[in-house]
Amino acid sequence: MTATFDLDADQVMIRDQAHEVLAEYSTLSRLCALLENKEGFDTALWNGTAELGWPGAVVAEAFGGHDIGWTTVCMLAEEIGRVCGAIPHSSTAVVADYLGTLASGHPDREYLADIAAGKVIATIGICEKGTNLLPAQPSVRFDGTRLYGTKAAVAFGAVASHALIYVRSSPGSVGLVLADLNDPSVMRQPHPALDDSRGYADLIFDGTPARLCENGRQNSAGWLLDRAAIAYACEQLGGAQACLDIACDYARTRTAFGQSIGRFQAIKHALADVYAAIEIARGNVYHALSPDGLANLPVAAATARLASTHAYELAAKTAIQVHGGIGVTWEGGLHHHYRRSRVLALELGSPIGWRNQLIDHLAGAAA
Amino acid sequence: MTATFDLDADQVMIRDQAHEVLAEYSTLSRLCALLENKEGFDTALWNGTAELGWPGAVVAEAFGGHDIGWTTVCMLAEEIGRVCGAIPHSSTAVVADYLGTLASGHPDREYLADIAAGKVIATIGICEKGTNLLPAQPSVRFDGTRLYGTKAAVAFGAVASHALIYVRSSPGSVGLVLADLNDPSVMRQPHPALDDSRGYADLIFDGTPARLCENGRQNSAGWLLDRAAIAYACEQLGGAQACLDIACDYARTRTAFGQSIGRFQAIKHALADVYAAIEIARGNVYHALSPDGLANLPVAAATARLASTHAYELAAKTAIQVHGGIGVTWEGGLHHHYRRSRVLALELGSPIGWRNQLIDHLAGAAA
Amino acid sequence: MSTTDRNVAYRQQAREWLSEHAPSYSGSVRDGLSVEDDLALGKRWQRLKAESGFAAITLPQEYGGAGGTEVEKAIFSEEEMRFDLPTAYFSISLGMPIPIMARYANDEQRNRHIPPAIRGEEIWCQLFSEPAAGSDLAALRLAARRDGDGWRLNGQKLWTSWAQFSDFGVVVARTDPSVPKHAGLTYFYVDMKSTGISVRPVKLLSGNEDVNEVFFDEVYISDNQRLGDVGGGFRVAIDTLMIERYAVTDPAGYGPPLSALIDLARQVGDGDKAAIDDGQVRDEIARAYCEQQGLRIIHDRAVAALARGGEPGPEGAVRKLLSAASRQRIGALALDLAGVEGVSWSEGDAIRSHFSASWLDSPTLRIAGGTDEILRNTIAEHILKLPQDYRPDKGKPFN
Amino acid sequence: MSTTDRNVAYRQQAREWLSEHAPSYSGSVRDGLSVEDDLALGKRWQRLKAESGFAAITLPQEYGGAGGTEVEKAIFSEEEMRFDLPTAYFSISLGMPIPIMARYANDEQRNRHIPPAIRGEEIWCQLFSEPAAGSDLAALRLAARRDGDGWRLNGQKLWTSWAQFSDFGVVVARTDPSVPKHAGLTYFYVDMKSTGISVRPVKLLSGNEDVNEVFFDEVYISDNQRLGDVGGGFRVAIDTLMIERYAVTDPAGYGPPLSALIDLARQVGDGDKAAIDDGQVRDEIARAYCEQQGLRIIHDRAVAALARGGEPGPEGAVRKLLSAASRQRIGALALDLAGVEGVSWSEGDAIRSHFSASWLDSPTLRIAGGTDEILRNTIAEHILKLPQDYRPDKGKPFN
Repeated sequence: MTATFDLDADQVMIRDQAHEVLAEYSTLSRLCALLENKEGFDTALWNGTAELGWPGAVVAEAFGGHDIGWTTVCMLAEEIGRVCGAIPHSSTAVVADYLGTLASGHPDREYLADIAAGKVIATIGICEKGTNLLPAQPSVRFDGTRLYGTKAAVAFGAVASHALIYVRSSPGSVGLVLADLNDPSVMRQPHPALDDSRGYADLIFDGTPARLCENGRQNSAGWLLDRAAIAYACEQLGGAQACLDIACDYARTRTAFGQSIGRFQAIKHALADVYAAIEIARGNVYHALSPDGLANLPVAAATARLASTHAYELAAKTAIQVHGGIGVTWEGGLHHHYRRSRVLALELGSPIGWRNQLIDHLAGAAA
Repeated sequence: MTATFDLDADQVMIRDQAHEVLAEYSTLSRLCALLENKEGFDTALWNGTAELGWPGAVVAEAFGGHDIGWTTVCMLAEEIGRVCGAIPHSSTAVVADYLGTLASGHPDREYLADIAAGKVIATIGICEKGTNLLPAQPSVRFDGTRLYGTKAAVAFGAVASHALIYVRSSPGSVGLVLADLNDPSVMRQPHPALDDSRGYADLIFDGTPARLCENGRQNSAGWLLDRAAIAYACEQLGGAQACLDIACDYARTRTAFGQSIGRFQAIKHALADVYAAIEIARGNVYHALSPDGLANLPVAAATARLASTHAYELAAKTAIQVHGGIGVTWEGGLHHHYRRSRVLALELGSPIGWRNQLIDHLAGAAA
Repeated sequence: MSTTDRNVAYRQQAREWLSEHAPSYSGSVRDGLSVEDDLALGKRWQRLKAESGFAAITLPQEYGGAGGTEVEKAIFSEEEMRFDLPTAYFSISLGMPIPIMARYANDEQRNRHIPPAIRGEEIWCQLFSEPAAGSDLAALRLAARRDGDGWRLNGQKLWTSWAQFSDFGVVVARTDPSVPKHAGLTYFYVDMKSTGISVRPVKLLSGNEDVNEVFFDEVYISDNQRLGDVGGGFRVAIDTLMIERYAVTDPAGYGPPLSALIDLARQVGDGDKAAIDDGQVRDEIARAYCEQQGLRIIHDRAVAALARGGEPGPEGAVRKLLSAASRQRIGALALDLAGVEGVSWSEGDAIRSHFSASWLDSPTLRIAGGTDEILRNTIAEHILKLPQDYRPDKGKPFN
Repeated sequence: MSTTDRNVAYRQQAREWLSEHAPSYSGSVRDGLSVEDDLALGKRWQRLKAESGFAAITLPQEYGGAGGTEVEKAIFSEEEMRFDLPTAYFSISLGMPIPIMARYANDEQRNRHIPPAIRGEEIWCQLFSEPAAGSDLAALRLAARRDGDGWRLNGQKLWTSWAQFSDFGVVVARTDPSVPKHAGLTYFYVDMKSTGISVRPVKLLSGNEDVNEVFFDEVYISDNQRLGDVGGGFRVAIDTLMIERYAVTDPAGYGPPLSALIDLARQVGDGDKAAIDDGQVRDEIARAYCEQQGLRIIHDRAVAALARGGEPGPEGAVRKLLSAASRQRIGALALDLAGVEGVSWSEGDAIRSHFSASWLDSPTLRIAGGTDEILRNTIAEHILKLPQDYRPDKGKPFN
């Protein structure tokens, strides 16, 4: 099947390493265990990837990072998505990417070294309840030196060391701050969720010291969200392709009514539709990683996100349907993709919000 | 297959007569000819049904009508829909139905006798361009005695003798008038359309004498539209069932790859989905004809219309797809249903408008 | 009194009885109960119904049934469904195995088994599906071989609802693998406490464990527990699946009512406008509303047909096909409206009141009791009279 | 100069040439032309392209082709597609029959036939489908029997594009009905002016008449017009369908561009708000935009693969599957937005500029050149490696 990325020799090596570490740690039994033990993420896998330097993938060499580029980060996200890996790779990479855009004197840039060293696990808390992407009045207030209020249902909030939070500051003003979640003023309330392998938590700030973490862009949170959407789209694409591969394998081997079920058009055509959705998502992801896409980020990010969300959700539910009974069992494991496909569609804000971002831009351009 | 209506003996007799007259006149070759000769409707069929007294079906016996009830009118609409009959049965019945609700002294009631005698062919011109059902500012103006302006794309406008038109009168006021289309002040501009068997015309009024035709209801035009939607839903239901029947017959007899194409799941499942859509539409139509439905007319009419529109459009395009090449030929004839399914979805206003009518009522009720 | 009047009176009587008794067995009373406690509550409810003449409505009074009509059964079901009662444990037991016992068992067996099942003291399960025989039931492998006056059963069943709580079960086994697959099956009933039977609950994606694997290891069954002829088991199995002439089901597929989605859409939004004013949301609600209303009317007409002594028609497949897919779609939409907080879900959240639980469980609904694909085949073949799929194993010996 | 640079330069050269010449042959120049006049214009355009080295870009220069690469062909096609030129009459002729002649005919035949076809002086059609052989091409019946040194053809073809304007055609006929269906076919080319050939245009639902029935009544063909072996016709037919390694097509399925729908949605509404602010409209536009952008990127990557000497991949089926269905959906939506006036349509309305014409014609797109169902089978079997459908006629004699 078509690969998303045209890889150079270094990237091929990195991907092969990724296959190894992911195959070792991200097994079905471990995924089931993660839902049951409520640890919140796959510590062993995270440590394994940290050893390979993934957290520092986009960090400049000056800070001890590998600086191997955004495309490589996204390629790794695809590999993680393929095995439902339960680690905050994308959010950590996006935070690192963002910190790299801060003015050179900004103190938060110091965290880049910690990220590269694997000492920081980062997440993002931007979107909130409802269908808009950026809340007009973020629920966490920043008084200039400290944070107050609750950010609900932050993915990996239970396990991350730091979170980039979208806050309101002076009346009418909004912005980003990087919060140290290990500060004693932070309470983390576990937030039970459809996919408990992603350590959702309500982050309750009560006077947490912080400073503005702005890179001078007019809509820094929107920019961050767009970049995150692209990394997430890669995870979704990997997950979708895995579901298709698993379902095709099953359809070729499972028999009913005296023949392999893959011979029934109901199965064949459902899987052909999944293939088509994945290829469309792949095209949009590829575009979002291209210079053209990056130059028109809000549109490219929205299309990559919408197409990949659709592909992953369709692939996950179709894979279950193709499997029949075994598809809905705990041990059958397809529910990991089914859960993941839904939470990845929500963590960066409602699909309705992304739809609106796309159309607002298209209709504006047509105006 | 399930019948829509529980019929009494009289209705069975009427339906059997309907089968005969429709089978005689509404043939495929005549339908093709109607698209080509631009006559605008099936005169012979209309005369045949007028002889049977269909135009007076809802007219009181005092006016020479048969007074056989709204349900019978709708049953006949279903039969007409089944053969793509090109006559203004529904609109004439709806106008007669409306005139019957006028106060007893209203002069327009006199038309009831003409309708019953088959001398009036009636149509309705309410909706206009855009997605709302009732235009806020109807394009035809009524100055108290005369009409001015153009009502565009009125079905059967080219052939009807009278039209019930939604007009604006004094500033901010709207209402219905019954216009004599044979008055010399009326110009009828043929309006070429997807289904030219329905005589679309732009009706251009330039001082046409008229009087208000209001029955005292607060929203008489909305009420009229709801009643029309139910009759149309029956036509749509009949058309949908015909498409399903034709497609199933073809699927049983046509062979490809050494077997009947009805054995392929792609065909079977597509037709099963059409069946499901039709049964849902049938349930909603039946509800709209029941006392419960009539008591909650705006919701019942909207659901009957939405479900039947969906069923007919799905059935028509699926029937073509099942037929393959022959399905898209002129002589194959399925295009009559395909065209009809689309224009019936539009003549009474955009499906988006009906969706809004339904949700506005449901959300209001939930409030 | 006309039939119609009698049915109106019956509904009134059912309503009054339910409004008096049901609240003590439903809703918040069940919150936080363990499965075992909920089952115990259910057994008490079932006994009360039996004592009041509302259990097994269509079964004869001599066995403890109500000796009523299909319409009365439908009416009571509709009314009972308005409460969230612990009836699920008995739906299989009294829906299929017990009516089959009433049809196929001898007098002694009927007298022994039917009354305690109707009173809820004993529960029956239906041991049909296997790992390699789901949609294709006749492909089942569980073997029964002759042993003296009886039979020895070896093999495995799967997806058996409530087997873990069952006292007895009906089971289809392969008694002759040398003939074509449908011809080599025989039907028995079995004491679930027999030596050699072990039951292992299967955890489903939602965490529920209402279905089981059941293993048979040299399980002995007397030949007088055979129902129907040797080799005639497929026929009895089909009878079992068809014996409920009409089952009342929920047009919302047992998910949250549509009004809950409308309420949600009126409360949340994008800050500028409520989600109920979004056309995509409106379209989904309109579609679901039309479907559910259509299904309700189909139901009413089926009950009316029953009342006239006719058959309810084959629309059950349509109902399941549409309501299952709709529940999945509506569930996802509700979570979309919630935005980031749409991820929320806790094990044990009730499907009726939590869209996330409804969404998570919905794939099960699209598979259990006939997959979407099998339902479409059923509609196409039985209603539309299209030809059966190609079956390469037709007429060939099973082994 | 690197390959990339060469291709950039080639695109620049194509653009300049087109911007100079195409306007006189496209757009409003074609408004109101009869089909005959439009064909004549098309023939002049084809001759001009041939004279300028832009016709039949991948065919050898010795026959009048440009001797160029697949990438150059794709680049020129992309650029040419920006104009609304009368090229449709030659798409079959130069896309399949002529390349097949270049592969299978002898030198004399190539020299006689290829150059005039490239110059647009002669048009070739492809006589494959029949009334009982559409998706199932190998079921064709048109018979060829030996007659001295040649063959006599009797039977009927259907769906033959541009047969009414064609000078020659390639034809597959059954030469041996006693062997399995794929094995009894033989491939020929035929002079369309031969005695015994009659062509009857088939009117399609949109009123278009670009396809035909072609009847063969004792039509004589010399054996040297046979291409490939006797009984080897199915192979040559498949070669014909595959010979275009890559064909540039429009992601909007040749319907109106999506920007036209966006413009429409900004102009119309319900009086209170523009349709572009309706979520259902937004959802449909977003879906179509993602699809079209995805298809564009798939195209770019296919061309890049060609440029590297690789194969373009099998995504053509995805493109046709999605763009045809999308055009039907988008067309219907645009008419919904127009409300009552959505019914408007006049015969001859251009598909590119009228949503009603685009909607009306869209079923043809979902059937011609591979139905949706065949395309899904192709994806499932060739890409996903799922097994072929059951074929009961496999290996059996045709008659």
